[in-house]
Amino acid sequence: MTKIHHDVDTALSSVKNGHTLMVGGFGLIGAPLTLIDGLTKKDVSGLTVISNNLGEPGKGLGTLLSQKKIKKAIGSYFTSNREVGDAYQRGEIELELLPQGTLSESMRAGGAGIGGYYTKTGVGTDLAKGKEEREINGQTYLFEPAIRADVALIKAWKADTLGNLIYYKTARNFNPLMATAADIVIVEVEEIVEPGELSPEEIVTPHLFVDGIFLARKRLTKEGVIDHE
Amino acid sequence: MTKIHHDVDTALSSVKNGHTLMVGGFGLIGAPLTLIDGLTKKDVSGLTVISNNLGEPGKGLGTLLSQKKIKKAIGSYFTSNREVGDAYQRGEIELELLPQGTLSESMRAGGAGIGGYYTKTGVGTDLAKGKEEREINGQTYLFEPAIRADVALIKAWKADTLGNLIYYKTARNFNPLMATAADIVIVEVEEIVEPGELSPEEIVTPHLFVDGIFLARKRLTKEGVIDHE
Amino acid sequence: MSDKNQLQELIAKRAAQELTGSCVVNLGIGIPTLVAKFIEDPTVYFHTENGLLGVADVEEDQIDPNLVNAGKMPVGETVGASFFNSAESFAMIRGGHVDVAILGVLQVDQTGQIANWAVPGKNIMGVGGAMDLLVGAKKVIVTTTHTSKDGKSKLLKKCTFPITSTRSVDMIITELAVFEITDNQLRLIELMPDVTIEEVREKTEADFIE
Amino acid sequence: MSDKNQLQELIAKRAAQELTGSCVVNLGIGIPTLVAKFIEDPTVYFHTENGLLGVADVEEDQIDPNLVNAGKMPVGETVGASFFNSAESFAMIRGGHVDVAILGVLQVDQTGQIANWAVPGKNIMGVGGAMDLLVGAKKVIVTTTHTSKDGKSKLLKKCTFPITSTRSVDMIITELAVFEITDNQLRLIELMPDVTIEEVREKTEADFIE
Repeated sequence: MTKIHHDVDTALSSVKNGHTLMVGGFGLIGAPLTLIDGLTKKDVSGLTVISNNLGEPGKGLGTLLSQKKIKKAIGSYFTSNREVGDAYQRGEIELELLPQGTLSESMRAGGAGIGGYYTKTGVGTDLAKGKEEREINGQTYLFEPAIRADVALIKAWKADTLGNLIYYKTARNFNPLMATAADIVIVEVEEIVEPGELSPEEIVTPHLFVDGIFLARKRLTKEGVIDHE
Repeated sequence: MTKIHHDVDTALSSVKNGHTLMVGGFGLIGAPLTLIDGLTKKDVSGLTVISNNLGEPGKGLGTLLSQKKIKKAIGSYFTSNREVGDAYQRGEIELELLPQGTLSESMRAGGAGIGGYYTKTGVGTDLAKGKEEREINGQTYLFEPAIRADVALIKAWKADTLGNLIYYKTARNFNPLMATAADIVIVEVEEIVEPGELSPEEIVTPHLFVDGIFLARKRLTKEGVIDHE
Repeated sequence: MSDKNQLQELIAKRAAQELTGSCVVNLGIGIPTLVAKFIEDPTVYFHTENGLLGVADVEEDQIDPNLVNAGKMPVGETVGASFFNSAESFAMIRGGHVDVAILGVLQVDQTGQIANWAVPGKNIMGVGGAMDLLVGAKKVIVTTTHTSKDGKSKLLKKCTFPITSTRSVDMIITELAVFEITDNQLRLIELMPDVTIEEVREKTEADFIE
Repeated sequence: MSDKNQLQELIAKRAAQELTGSCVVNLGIGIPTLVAKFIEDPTVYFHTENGLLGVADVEEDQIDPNLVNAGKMPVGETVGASFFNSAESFAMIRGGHVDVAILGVLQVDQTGQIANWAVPGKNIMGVGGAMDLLVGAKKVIVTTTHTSKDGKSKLLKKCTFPITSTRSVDMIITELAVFEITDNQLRLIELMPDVTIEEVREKTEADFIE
């Protein structure tokens, strides 16, 4: 059974109302732009979105926010989209802010069967409020629970038809982590190749993590996001 | 200042009495055989050795055991060397047995600034004795602390002169983890290349983890361990 | 082939029938390792916890001393294989990314709990990946001879050796029969060729539903 | 170049003098980013938390939209660079593998605690990697203008904005002076060119040892 989806609706068919989604990318870099665009056209609501940021006003995940499809966002840097603050003030969205290292580590934990872990990051700050502290070897740590999602929408550079993935430069970021931490993982790629074309030593995400592969129709270029077929 | 050591004594100069050492390898596969051999010839004692197993009788880390240089061993599978059990019975060595996933995860935690973490592995078994349990989302987990070492002796396939590393097939195993989790990391390699020869996308261990590089003089072949210059 | 080998292959061959369609499988040492030779479906992918997804057979003249499985036996790699470190490998296991684990046991009891890592009175010297596979694999299949060398049932009312996990396995395959475990109860679902229910009853200490 | 830019470059240039010999350095957004242009030593390696060790300048015509620093600005890569995922990147930071972090601040107090991620009364919308760098980097250097736009000292007796960490930074570099922090006390170690001690006293709310 092939993992390859040929249209965006099929690729997104596992996304349901009320789902928790992980969406890859550091801003637009390494974000699954075609899948995000597909989400803005899909009739879905009450989403919890886990992503470093919520795009820009009216761009990427920012569109989903404008459409009020997002009930809650978990991320580290919402500052990139001023509409997030406005929506929060109006009580339209719930926000959970995590340090970037904690956000990425919690995803890794979620994918690795780790229930939670202790980090020094954030101890004594406002982001530690309500969090359990613990002394380990004389140092204070915070407990952070693992996070998982129903569906992860990620971006890779190349997939082979089995679902093995490699990434491109700093577009890697959160994508390999999200690939491990969701029940269903859909990856948007620039190129689909045959098994054997990716070196076994350089595969970053082995195919057992990947459920669906979709060829990108939008790409980030120096001139911005462009469509192509 | 070059990281390259030309003789084994210099490469091992940071190993002191009473140190905790991580030693890479899954049995002999991916073990730093030249550095281990150097240890057997070095006047050092009271070591704590963290390694999946303790070699075989009179081979690799097994030699260190025979020489009574090891005070304590932390690993997942000592069965491969029956002399470990004998030494334990005679009270010559302290043993800490961890599930293999816990051993590797604790190293990763140690290298990643994580104080400890919760795993389901081992819950309700003899290896859970004395360990803290915690319920997370209705499931029972065990607390496992991070582990670190004073020195890690690891094996890689190729290093560039900066210390970037790539590994060879299943000889990778614990080596990249140990590279992150010790104060001093010395790597034994098959080949030293110039910066730029290893692809930035396929480097497994970035150079900031590596303190010393040493060219292997012993290699594992189909015919066993052989010396070469 | 010796009788023992024949029994082991019989068990392995039956276990292989459980691996249908695309799945990721981790094979333990012993009988489980034999399962691979009965699999022809290229979408059954073998994972070994020392860091390889895509284990294949290897010809004698192709042996690479640095390419082995968790039993340290030489193996090959499939087209589309990938290598990773031990923490990543066990993250796959604990994180629920391995579909099936096939494991040998010293004992299995009538609730489906197994003991396969330690014998009382002997030094507890090795556990390897057994405990991780038990908590992480979606489905666990036990392959074992029905009785130990001294003729005693390995299917017990209660394990007397230290258990590997509180998790019950999903299926037990022996040279005599196949059992499924649901709600912590063994249910006989199949007799192996030429085996009678009487023989299974006689050689099984564990209670089971027929 | 505007006066503001000149001040920023002055500060960045002074900070660059702290990076001697082989070290791994993470640069924050703003003045810290400018530090790189004053470094000629090829053994000073720049780490960016979005997943690159070996950040280099990039020429306008070489810009790759998928190769950026943590401020989302286009960068290049050095020979010997490597890419990794966000969890690996922060493992490097938290795990103590980054030697120096150079950060901007909103406020720094006389114990060396800084505030650089949130302003009271405004939505707390972003923290990024600031808290991780504070707990993980072996040495933290603050680069900041001495006063805010309205002329108030950024070096305070106590931060009034939410702190980024309980850890004290190691050094503060402004256009007026350089301070070292030991035992949670600021010590003036250097006046910038053409600056008098009186001016520093006048513009600094924090207590410091001269």
